[in-house]
Amino acid sequence: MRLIKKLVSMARRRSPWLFHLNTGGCNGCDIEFSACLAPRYDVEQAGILLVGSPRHADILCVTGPVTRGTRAALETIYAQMPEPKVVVALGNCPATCDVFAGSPAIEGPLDRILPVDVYVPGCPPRPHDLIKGVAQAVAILADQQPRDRRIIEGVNQ
Amino acid sequence: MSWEKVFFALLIFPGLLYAVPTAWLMLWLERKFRARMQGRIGPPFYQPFFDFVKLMAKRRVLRPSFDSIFMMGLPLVSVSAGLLALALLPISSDSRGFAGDLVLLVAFLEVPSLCSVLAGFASRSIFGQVGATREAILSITYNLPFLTAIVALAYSAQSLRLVDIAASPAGGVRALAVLTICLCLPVKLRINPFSVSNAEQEIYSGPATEFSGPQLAMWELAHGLEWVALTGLVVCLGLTFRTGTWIGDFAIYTSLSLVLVILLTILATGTARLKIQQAARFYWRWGMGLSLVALILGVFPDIERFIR
Amino acid sequence: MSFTIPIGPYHPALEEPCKVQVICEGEIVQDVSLSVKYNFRGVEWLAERRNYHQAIALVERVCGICSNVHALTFCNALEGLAGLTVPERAQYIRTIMVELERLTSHALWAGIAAEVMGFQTLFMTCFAMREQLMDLLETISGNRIHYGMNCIGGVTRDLANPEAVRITVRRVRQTVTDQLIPLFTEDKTIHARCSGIGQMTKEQAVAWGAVGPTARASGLTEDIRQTSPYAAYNQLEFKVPVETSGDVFARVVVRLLEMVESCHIVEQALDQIPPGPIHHGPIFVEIPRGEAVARAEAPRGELFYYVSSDGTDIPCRVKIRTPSFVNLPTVRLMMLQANLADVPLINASIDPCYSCTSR
Amino acid sequence: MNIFSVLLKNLRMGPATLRFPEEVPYPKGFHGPVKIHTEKCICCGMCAYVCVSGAVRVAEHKDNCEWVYSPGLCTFCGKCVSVCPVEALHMAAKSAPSYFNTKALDEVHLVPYSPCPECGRPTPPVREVLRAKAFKGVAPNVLVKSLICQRCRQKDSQRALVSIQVKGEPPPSRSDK
Repeated sequence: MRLIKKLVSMARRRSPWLFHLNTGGCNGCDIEFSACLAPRYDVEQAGILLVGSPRHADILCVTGPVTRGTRAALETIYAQMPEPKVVVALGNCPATCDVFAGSPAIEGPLDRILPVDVYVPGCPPRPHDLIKGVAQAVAILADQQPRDRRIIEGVNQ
Repeated sequence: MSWEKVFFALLIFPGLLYAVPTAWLMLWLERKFRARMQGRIGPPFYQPFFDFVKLMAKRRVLRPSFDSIFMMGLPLVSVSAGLLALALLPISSDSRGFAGDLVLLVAFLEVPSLCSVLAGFASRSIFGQVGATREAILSITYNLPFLTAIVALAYSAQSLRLVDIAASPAGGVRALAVLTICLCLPVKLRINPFSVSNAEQEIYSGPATEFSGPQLAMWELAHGLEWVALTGLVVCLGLTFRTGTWIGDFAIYTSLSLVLVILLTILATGTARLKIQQAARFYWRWGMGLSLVALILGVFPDIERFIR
Repeated sequence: MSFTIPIGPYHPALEEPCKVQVICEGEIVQDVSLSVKYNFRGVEWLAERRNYHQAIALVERVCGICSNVHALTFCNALEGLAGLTVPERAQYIRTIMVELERLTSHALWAGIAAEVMGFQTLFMTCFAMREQLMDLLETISGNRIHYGMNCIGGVTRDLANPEAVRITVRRVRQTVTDQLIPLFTEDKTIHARCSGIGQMTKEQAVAWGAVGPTARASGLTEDIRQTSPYAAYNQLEFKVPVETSGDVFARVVVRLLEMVESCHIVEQALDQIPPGPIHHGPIFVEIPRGEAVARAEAPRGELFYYVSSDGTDIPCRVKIRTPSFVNLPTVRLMMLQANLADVPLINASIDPCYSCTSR
Repeated sequence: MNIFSVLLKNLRMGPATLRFPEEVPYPKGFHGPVKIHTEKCICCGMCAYVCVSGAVRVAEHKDNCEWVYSPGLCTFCGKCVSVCPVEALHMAAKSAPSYFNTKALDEVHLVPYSPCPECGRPTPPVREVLRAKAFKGVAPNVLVKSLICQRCRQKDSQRALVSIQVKGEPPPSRSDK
C-alpha cells in the first residue's frame, strides 16, 4: 500500500497537466504562458502538458483578475476538474487585481472565489518564474499538504 | 492452437506483458522524437507510464450512472480489442493461427474507433459528438481502401489465414496492399495530417473531451495499443521472410515497428492538419486507387506476369 | 442536422476568453454570433480616476501584445494637448520600440495561426524566433512585456546598446526570409488550409470598416504610419505590403512581409538616430484644458485615442478605439458558409485581441 | 526552405532548451521588485503619486515616514524609480519569488525623521543630493534654513516679511551670491 502511495506521489510529481484560464487579463501572462511551450523553455521536459479540457487537468493556471463575465465559467471549470487539483495564480492580477483593483467590472481577486495554492508575482512573470511556480504547485499536488499549514509557512524561500 | 499458446499470446507475447510497455514506449518515442525535431528536449522515457499511473489515481467526477457504464466500459473494450488483435498477429514463424483469423483481426482493429464514436456520443458533449461524427465519417473513408487492400492480399494468397498471407511470395500485389495499409495508418492513429477527429484547436480532444481520470488513462492505453497493433500488422504483412528463431523474429518485429513509429512521427511533425473533406478526398483518390490496382493484380495475376 | 457549437469562452485555440457561437449544418457554418464581454475590466473608467502618469501604465495594460503602442498613442495625445515637442532621439527610440513590438506581435500571431492549423512545428519555429526579440526587448526596457518606456514628453530609458538591436534584428530578418516565408507560402498542407478560406473583397473590407493587415490583405492601402506619420515615421522610408486576394493566405503573406519591412524600419532608424536628450525636460507637465486625438498603426491596425482634460491632473475622459473592435465583425462575414474546421483559423486570421476590444 | 529540412536542422543542432533549473540570465537593468535606500529617502511621496496600482504607499507619521511596497500589486513599470528626485529607489535585478500568502511579500520601511535644528521637532529629512539640486546657488546663510521644519520655516518667512515692512530691507533672495 505504501509502495503504491509512493508511486502515485511520484507520478503526480512527474506528470502535471495544466489547464490555462484567462479570467479577463491583458494577455501578457497568457503570452508568457505559451512561451513556456516554446523550444527554449519546453515544459514538456518536466512532463508538463497543456491540455484542452479541464477534465484532464491537474493544475488550474489562472491569469487575469476575475471579471464579471468570466466568474461563472471559472467556477464551472474548477468544478469540472477531478481531484486532486491545485490552483496557481499567474501574475499579479489574480492575486490582487493589480491595476484593475477598484473597477466595478471586477469580481476578483481570485482567492475570493477559489482557494489559491501558489501565487506567482510579476506583471507578467518571466517564463521561468511561471515554471517555478508550477513546480511548487506540483510539490503541493504530490504531497497533498493540508492547505492551512502552507499558509502559516508563508513564503517558501 | 492449444490453450497454453492462446494464454501465452494474450497475456505475455505479443499480448499484455509485451504490448503495454511497448505501447508506452511508442507513445514516448512519438512525443520525444517530435520534440527533438522541433528543437526541444521532450519528455523523459518514463512519461507515458507516469501519466497512466497519475490518471489512474485521480478521483472521479460524479456523473449519471448510465453514462458512467458507457464511459468506463468503452475504453476497456477498446483496450481488450487491441490486445486480442495483437494476439492474432503472426509474428513468429511457429505461430499457426486458424482459418479466418484475418477477418477477426480486421474486426478487432476496427473496435477502438467504433468505441471512440460511441464514447463521443455517450459523453453528451457537443465537442464529443462532433468528434464522433468526424471519426465515423473518417472510418468510412479509410476503411474502403483498407479493406480492399486486405481483400487483395487474401485473394492473392488464396487464404484467410494471416500465416498464409505472411508466407505468400513477395510481389506487386503484396507491396501495393501493404503500402495502402501504411497510408491508412495516420488516420487510424489519428495523427497529423489526419488528426481531424481529435483536433484540439477545433473541438478540444474530440470524443475523449469528457473523460477524466482512470477512463482517460484507459483511452491513452488503448491508443498506445493501437500503435502497437497497427505497426505490428504492417510489419507482419510486409515482412516477406522469417528468421526461424523466436528471438530473431521478435527483434526484427520490434525494431521495424519502432522505425515505422519514427516515420509516422516525421510525417505528423511536418504537416498541418487537413480538413475532413480533404482527408476524405485523399483516401478516395490515392488509397482507393492503390488498393484497386492491388485488387485487380491479385484477381488477375496474369497482368502482373504480363507487365514483367 | 443543425447544431450549435459554442467555441469558447475557453478554448484551446484562444488565448483569451471569447465566445464564438457557431450554428452548423453538418460541418458547414450557417450563422455565427460573437460575444466579447468576458474581458471587460473598465479600463476607461479607471483611467478617468487616475492621474496622467498612472494612466500611462494603466493603458499599457489594455493589451499585453501591443502595450507599447497604447502608451505611445496616449502620450502622443497628451503631448498634443500640452503642446510639447518631443526630442528627436526619443522619437526614434519610440519608433524602434513600436516596430520591435510589431515584430513580436506578428511572430506570435504566426505561431498561433500555425498552431490553429495543427502545425505544431511551425509554432515552435515562430516562438523560437520570438524569444530572441523578447530578450532584446528585455535588455532595452527591463521587461519582456509592458515595457513602460513611454512617458509624457519622451521615453524613460535610453537605447543603451544599439548594436545588440541591429544584430538581433538582422538575425530575425534572416529567419523570416529564409524560414517563415517559404514555409508558410510553399507548404502544401498550409496552402490546403489557407487558400480561398475566409474571403473578403475590397468592397466588403471598406463597407465593414476593416483596418490594418486584415484590410491590406483585401487590397486597401491604408496605413497610419504613411497617411499621418507619428513618432519618426516621416523620416523613414518603407513600403506597405498589400495583397488583393483577401483570403486567410493573403493575411498570412501581408503579415510576413510586414515583419520584413519592420526589420528594415528598425535598421534605418538605428542608422539615423541622432544623439541628444531623450526627454523634453520637466517630468511633471501641466496638461491644459482641452481635447486631443491621436492615431497610430498598432500591429492589428488603426488605434485611436481621445483624451479630454479639464486642467487637473486627472483626465476627464479617455476613449480608446482598438483595431480588433472594428475587425471582429468581419469575422461573421468570412465565416458564413465556411467549414467548421476553418472557424478557429478565420478567427485567428484577423489576429483578434479581445482584451483590446472589450477592455 | 522545406519543412523537412527544418526538422533535419533541428535534429542536427540539438535542442535549444534550457534544462531545469537553469534560467535565462537577467539582463542589466531588469525591472524586479522596487527596493529603497531609507537613508536617501526624503519622503516626498512622488513614487506613490505615479504608482498606478498603489503598490508603493507613503504614510506620514509623527516622527517617521512609512514606505510600504507590495510586489503583489506592482506593475514593474519603473515609473517610481524614474521620478524619484534623490535616487533612493532602485529595482532588484531578480524577480520576486512565488508565495503562498498574499501578504507575505509586503515590505514596510520606516524612514526616521531628523530633529529640526531650530526647534528640535522631528522633520522630514533633507538629503545632500536634494540640497545640491534644489538649493543650487543659494547663499549659505539661507542654505542652513533648508534643514528646518515647516513650522520654523513659516515663522522665518513671517519674520522676514515683518523685517521688510519695518526696516524696508529686501528679504534674502535666491539671486544673492
